[in-house]
Amino acid sequence: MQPKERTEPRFELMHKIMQRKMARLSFIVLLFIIILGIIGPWIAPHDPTKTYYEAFMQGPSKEFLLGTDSIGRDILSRMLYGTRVTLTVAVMAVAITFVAGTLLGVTSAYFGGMVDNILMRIMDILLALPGIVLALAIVAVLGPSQENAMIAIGISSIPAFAILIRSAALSIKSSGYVEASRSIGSSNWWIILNQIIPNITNVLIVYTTLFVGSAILETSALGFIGLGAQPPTPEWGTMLNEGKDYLSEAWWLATFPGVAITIVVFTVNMLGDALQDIFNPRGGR
Amino acid sequence: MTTPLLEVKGLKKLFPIKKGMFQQPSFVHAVNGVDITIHKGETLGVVGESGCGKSTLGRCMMRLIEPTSGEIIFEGQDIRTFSKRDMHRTRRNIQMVFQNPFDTLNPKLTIQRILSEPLIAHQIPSWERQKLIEETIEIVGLNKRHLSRYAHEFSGGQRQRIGIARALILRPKLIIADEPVSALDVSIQSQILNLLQDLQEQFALTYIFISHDLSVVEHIADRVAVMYLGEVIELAKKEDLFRNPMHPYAQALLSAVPLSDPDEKKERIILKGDLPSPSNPPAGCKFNPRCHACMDICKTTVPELKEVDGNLVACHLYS
Amino acid sequence: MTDVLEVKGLTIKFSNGAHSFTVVEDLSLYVKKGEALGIVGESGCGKSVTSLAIMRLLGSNGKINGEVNLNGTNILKKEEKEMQNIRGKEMAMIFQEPMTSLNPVLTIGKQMSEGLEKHEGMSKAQAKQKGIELLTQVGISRANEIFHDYPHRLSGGMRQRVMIAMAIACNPTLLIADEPTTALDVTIQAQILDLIKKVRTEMGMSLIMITHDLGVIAETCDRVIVMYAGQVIESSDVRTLLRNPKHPYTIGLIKSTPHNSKGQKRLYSIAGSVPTPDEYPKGCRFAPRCDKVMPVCLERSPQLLDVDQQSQCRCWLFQEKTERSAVSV
Amino acid sequence: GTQSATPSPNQQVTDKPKTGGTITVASPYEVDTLDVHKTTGGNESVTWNLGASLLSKDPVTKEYKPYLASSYKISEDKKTLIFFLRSGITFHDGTPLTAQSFKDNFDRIMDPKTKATAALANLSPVKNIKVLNDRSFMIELHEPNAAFLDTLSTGDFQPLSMKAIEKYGEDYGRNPVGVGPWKFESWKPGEGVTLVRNEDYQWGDPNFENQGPPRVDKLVVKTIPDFQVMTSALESGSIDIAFDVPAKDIKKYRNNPKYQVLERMRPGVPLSLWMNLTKPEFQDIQVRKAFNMLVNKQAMIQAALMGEGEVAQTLLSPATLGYDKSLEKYGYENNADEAKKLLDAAGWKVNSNGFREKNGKTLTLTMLTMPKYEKTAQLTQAMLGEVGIKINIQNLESAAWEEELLKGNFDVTLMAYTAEDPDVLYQMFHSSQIGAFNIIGLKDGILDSLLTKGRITFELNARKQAYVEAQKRLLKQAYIVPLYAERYFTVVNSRVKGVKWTSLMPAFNDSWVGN
Amino acid sequence: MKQYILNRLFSGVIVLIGLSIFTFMLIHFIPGDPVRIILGQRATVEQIETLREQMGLNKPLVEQYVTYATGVLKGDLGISLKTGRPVSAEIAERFPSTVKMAAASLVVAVSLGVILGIIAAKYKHTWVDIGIMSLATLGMSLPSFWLGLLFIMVFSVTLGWFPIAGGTGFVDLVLPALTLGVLMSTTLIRLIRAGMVDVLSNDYIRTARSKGMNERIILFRHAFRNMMIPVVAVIGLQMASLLGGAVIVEQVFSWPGIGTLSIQAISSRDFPMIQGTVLFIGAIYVLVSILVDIMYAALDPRIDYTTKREGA
Ligand SMILES: Nc1ncnc2c1ncn2[C@@H]1O[C@H](COP(=O)(O)OP(=O)(O)OP(=O)(O)O)[C@@H](O)[C@H]1O
Ligand SMILES: Nc1ncnc2c1ncn2[C@@H]1O[C@H](COP(=O)(O)OP(=O)(O)OP(=O)(O)O)[C@@H](O)[C@H]1O
Ligand SMILES: [Mg+2]
Ligand SMILES: [Mg+2]
Repeated sequence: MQPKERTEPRFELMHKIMQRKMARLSFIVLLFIIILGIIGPWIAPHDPTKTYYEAFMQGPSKEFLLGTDSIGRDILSRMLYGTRVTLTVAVMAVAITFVAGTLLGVTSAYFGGMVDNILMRIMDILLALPGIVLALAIVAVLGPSQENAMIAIGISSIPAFAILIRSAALSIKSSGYVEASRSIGSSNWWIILNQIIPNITNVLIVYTTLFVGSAILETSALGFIGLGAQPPTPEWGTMLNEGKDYLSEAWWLATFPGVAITIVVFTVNMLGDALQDIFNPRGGR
Repeated sequence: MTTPLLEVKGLKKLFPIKKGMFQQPSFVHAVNGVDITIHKGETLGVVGESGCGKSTLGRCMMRLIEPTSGEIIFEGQDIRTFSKRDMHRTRRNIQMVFQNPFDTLNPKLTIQRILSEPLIAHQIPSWERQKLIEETIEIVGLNKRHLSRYAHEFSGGQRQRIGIARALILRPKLIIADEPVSALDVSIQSQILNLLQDLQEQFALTYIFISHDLSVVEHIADRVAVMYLGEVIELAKKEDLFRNPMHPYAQALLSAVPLSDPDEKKERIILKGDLPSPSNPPAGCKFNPRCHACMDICKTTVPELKEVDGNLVACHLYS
Repeated sequence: MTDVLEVKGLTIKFSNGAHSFTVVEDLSLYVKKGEALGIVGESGCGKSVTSLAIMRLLGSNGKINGEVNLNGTNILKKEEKEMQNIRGKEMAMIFQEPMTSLNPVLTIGKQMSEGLEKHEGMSKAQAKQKGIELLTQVGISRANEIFHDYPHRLSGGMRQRVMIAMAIACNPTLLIADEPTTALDVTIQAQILDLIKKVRTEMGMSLIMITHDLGVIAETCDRVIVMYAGQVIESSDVRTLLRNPKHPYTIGLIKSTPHNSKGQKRLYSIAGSVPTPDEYPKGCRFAPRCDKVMPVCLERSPQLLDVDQQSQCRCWLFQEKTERSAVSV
Repeated sequence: GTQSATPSPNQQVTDKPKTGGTITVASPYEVDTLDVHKTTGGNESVTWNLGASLLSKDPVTKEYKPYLASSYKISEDKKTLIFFLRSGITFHDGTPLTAQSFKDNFDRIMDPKTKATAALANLSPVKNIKVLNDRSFMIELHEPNAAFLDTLSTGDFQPLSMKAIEKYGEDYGRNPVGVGPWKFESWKPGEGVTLVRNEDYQWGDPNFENQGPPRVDKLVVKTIPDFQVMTSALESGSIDIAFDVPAKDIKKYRNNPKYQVLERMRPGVPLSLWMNLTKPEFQDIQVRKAFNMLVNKQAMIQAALMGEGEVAQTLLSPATLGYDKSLEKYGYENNADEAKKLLDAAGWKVNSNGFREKNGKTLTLTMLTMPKYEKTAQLTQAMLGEVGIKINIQNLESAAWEEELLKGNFDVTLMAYTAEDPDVLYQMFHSSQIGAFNIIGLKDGILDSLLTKGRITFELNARKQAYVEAQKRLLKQAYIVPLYAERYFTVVNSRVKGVKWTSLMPAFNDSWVGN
Repeated sequence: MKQYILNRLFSGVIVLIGLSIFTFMLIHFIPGDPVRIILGQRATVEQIETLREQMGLNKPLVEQYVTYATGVLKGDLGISLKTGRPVSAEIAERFPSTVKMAAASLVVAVSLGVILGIIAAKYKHTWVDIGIMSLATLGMSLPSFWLGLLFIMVFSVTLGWFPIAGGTGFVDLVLPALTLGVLMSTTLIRLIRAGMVDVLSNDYIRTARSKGMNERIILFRHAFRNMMIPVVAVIGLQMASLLGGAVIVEQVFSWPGIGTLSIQAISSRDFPMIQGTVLFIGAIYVLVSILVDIMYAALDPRIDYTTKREGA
């Protein structure tokens, strides 16, 4: 039999994303936003922390394309600078969730029994604890800052993530190739690293994208308790929070960051959906 | 007689069925006191209906699951007493081939990596690995080019060859094959059976061949154990069993095989009912509710596995 | 004898996205009243797809061409609404997987009576009575209790009996059984085959039995069609096929079953593996595995032609013999 | 808006008052308990109407007028106050108000079992209360304290019915019984409290025209913490009066005949930038002066209050006794150039990175703040940043902010302090209060004596003068940077007439519902 | 079944104990001194110390916890530092309005979820499906207060349909329930669609079709219940979090629920109240998850809690 043409798995994934209309659009928009995050500081028309005393809370104009905020800073520039901050916070938060959640979920699933019981009870406790209490506590211990907001968001989503990963890992654990691997004498950690983790990557990728979306949303909610980025660092969630009291007087304050957040979360979710679809052909397309 | 390669004595495996935290658990008697000996170079077939404990027996024999009680004597030593290290070493000598070639190969790994896994686990030096892998892959009828591919790029038969290569690569003495061909098409099945037979000759392998397909077992096995509800009810030389089964269950089993000649009529014993639940088996001979030759004693007394005409059978008819 | 079912030139295509492939090509068959037709072939050759097409139960991505005449009318032309009145009433089907083919959250009784209520216009009580009768007929003791039970409490064999009871409930003229025993143990398989034979003769139904086990065919069927890679490659009555197979694939298949090579150390085996629909070779689809392959086999695909009174075969070996007569027609 | 120093005129009463109807008021503060002894705040909008105080303070002149007391005397040593009660006053449950009631109330507060924590703090100047006869009693103070009169004019020491307290026990907070113009009817937690007119009320507050029972049948006090919801409720007509409407929302009600805006300066210390004087940077007056000159107060008002506030050049807001227009000249004008010179002179030179540096140390300060002052904080940060002072804002939730503040863990902070009485300056700046509320660690002997003088002087004018002097001292030394004074806004639907400010909040003794 | 519930309750209690210890540790790490908050700014150092002693806050943590825990065992959640009333009474008072909102939102969420989810599944890969799913994803991407404010702007201020009055009557309930319901439904729509698509590809659906059942019967009799089995868990979790208070939406609409109570407790460092609300929310979580399991058994006859296999 002649060898079949093979595409590298990595490119294949890219290819599959590009095949789907919504996914492609989302991917391009997201890419665009990431690029903005990288080059934002160079293309921003103003200093994001500079106050223009003569221009407090002005609507969009030629000089200030998206208007100014209540202390006279250019919203466009703040948004451009804020892209990087916002995305970093979300990505780092999810990274925390990802590492801890995967570790806990896989360990729990693989070892089962007592280990599983204890870990899952702890997850239960964390799940039953209102997120805001947890967030406050974390900030209390570590002090308020953007990094700690990240940590708080990261930690508070660990239980949900770990439980999802656990159930994914459980189905892999009972698969034939794990038993086969045990039968040839591979060690537990070898099996976890080489048999289980590679086979939950699909699930991991999908959940991670979905969690990125909610992490961004949570950042904006954490602004409520002053836990976001420390001023004058521009960050979308904080900007949205600042602007929400002025919806009727100055719609542009909240609208632009709000729309930006929604777009990012939306595209990330769309991408997550597409990935889920790609990895699980039966459930979707 | 030579010393057996593997001897299983009184092997039991009970799976607990959890009820409540404060209640006595009840048990599934998946394997219920099995005694079997296997000699070097022979093939022992194990047949029986689904759920009768064939796979559990196979897994217990290489301590993939820990038996509840009994002895497993491999080359004269009871491996149940082995430490983790010793057991690991012994694993080199006992390998397994699994039923489902679609499920037992990790889809994320190349064949190269799948085959190197046992070598790494048993610390075969890396310079020897590649040689072994290439050698083995050719032995099972594939070639080097296939090594860089993933499992999904192979047909069922080819995957099963890879599964066999994985079992073979450490050059074990005993291979436990748990329904290795039942997921395969008829035309592919014969290829794999031939391959297994060839390998047996080439490497002086000993097989425990688990299957529910009697014609396959008839073809490949030297001796056959018939299991029913966790117990061996007949253990006989293949020729004897297929010509003249003694246990009524074995008789029924054999007569149930459809014949591929429409004119060849035979007396068929249609069993009543299904396999009873292994957690709540009937008293006496476990087969008695479905047996066509059931006597009063069968309902009360468990028959023992006894030698009759050189074979073993557990039935009151022969006492 | 009239044909209960006549399928002509059935072609089935699947498409996913831009990509489309033919899984069954130009398949014709007929089933006479009271007759049992067997279809054998290896996994993936299109047996199930064919039976689903006959029931018009293929998913939306399957495209069917050709004719399926049931009792003289082409059902491919019917509205979905009309089909709903035909399915279960005039033709019924038993599926391979008894474990998953029953709805786990509905009682056996509910699942049995809904067909009776719909097709026979029975009341709940009548349907129940009939349902229990049917369960008894397929050899389920305690039919009264089982009627109210959920599927998960039944063993595979019992479930398959329930499936059969459901299928024969409205006395269909045609019963299609798609590998009804592959998932079952031999002893249970024997029970089920016995049962199918019994109800068929009792009720005078026509049967299509799909399987990959020649033994099952030998036991239950009158005529057989052998499929390979989406095509019918041989068709004849059971005895002829088993005693005197024509097509090299059929020959290989029969020879490679362990049962037929008793006493031989090695089994006969067909080299290579079954192609999937997207890699069907040009020419004869069996050619790459065939031990009697000729140059023409690799180039042109043979026709399914009569070899003798009883059988048809799609093979160049037989093509030559009959070519003249084929040309003259 | 008018920039008057006095509370804006109350509603003009032109029509003839009517009786009947319901007034629905919304306040953003959650009511915790209606037991004034036990409350930690937030319930004044209810308890102020339920009860009455010994004295009533004129919101404009700051004069104390007798209310429940018909008169009072202050002893020579200013340590004893004697009160004579009006006759015929009864609690809502019918029990008569006597001197003993005050004594019993006092004892209840003092009893640790009551856990009357906040009230206990309010009464801390009191040594004892002695009943002289049925209608008069004597309050003994630890030391002279003019500010204590203010406590007596607030709802904090309103008499509660001891009979009701005994009857309801722990549940008294849900069944309050006072002597005020309104009687308690019901309470739905989280939603609001319903009060009904006290028909027996004949001991009218001297600040009101109507000395008898209120004209309106019912007064409903709702809790609506969210301003968006509050304004939406106001506009939909489901509430008549909104308390504490944010400055940013006021403009749209100002010129709308459907509403009337009642406004008042927030009394006490205006929002200020507090410099931690224990830090070496701020021990140099030049630096403090420079800070005073660097802030653009008008811009802050614009940003934080949309212009609805007043530049503060003094340490008491115009609504507080002790404020004097003449003090404004001691304040500092925004003058960045001058400030730079001062900083240079103090040795804080601009380095190559653009930051001020002295002896190798850059001028980097931590500003502790809470979300409420976010905008002002950021503006301050920007303004100071322009001359090379680096401010790191640390935004804390209010409880945590307060704790850090009291621990002195800050370089600068933003804080306003609401207080009716100028004695607040004593708490904030007297050296004896270091470790308590003198968070900036100010030790200034001259100031201390002025503040003490203010505390023990009962005569209004003299007292005012003491605080004017104290403020002069604070301003000259540039110990603090006053920024701006906020206003309280109450928006009233025009159908409700005759709403009047008391010293604390609007009250409804004179009010009625029009068409 | 009874035995099973007992077991679950038992492990639930363990979770609650863990939770209470955890919260107890946590709140004592949060900066902000309740004594200060209670006494207000005029308090002297001595007063603060006395009160601290009175409240037992200067004792070792372990001792404080033991005191607290014994109280809880006797059904006493302590006295709120802020209102001076029993924590349990405060919670009990707020609970009805929380339940009201939870129930209303759930009705909105489930009806939207079921209707739109099934429509999307039925018309999968058509524009209807893409439209519904995009909307659902959009809903998931909206910050919750954003949607709430939008609803206030549109339905309350501009159209005047549902004036918000800060009460808990029907009119007041509409908008918050709609906000929460819409937000929650986004997850449900997606789940239900996926579940429906999945269930419709099952063998037993084909069986039903082969019996000639019509599409409506197939959707509602054969597919719906099977589809709901995995969805019930999510609905349960949503229900639990709603009963624990939807903090942000409650704040946006000034809804006096448990969520607001817990937030107020935190900001006023009302330790017994924080502890009480956390425990209460935890208990709800535990109870709801037990309820979900019971629902599972009701929906899915295969689930039989009297015997549970180990492993597998
Ligand atoms: N991990 C387990 N926990 C509990 N019971 C088990 C477990 N594994 C197997 N069993 C039970 O033990 C009995 C024997 O199972 P086993 O898999 O050995 O049967 P088998 O003969 O291999 O059947 P099959 O032909 O279906 O593979 C069955 O009743 C099964 O349900
Ligand atoms: N819904 C579908 N969409 C796309 N391809 C399909 C679909 N159903 C079946 N096929 C393909 O059609 C071919 C024929 O499948 P079919 O199920 O008919 O095989 P079969 O002969 O019944 O095999 P088996 O013995 O394994 O049941 C296979 O290659 C299969 O992959
Ligand atoms: Mg098995
Ligand atoms: Mg099939």
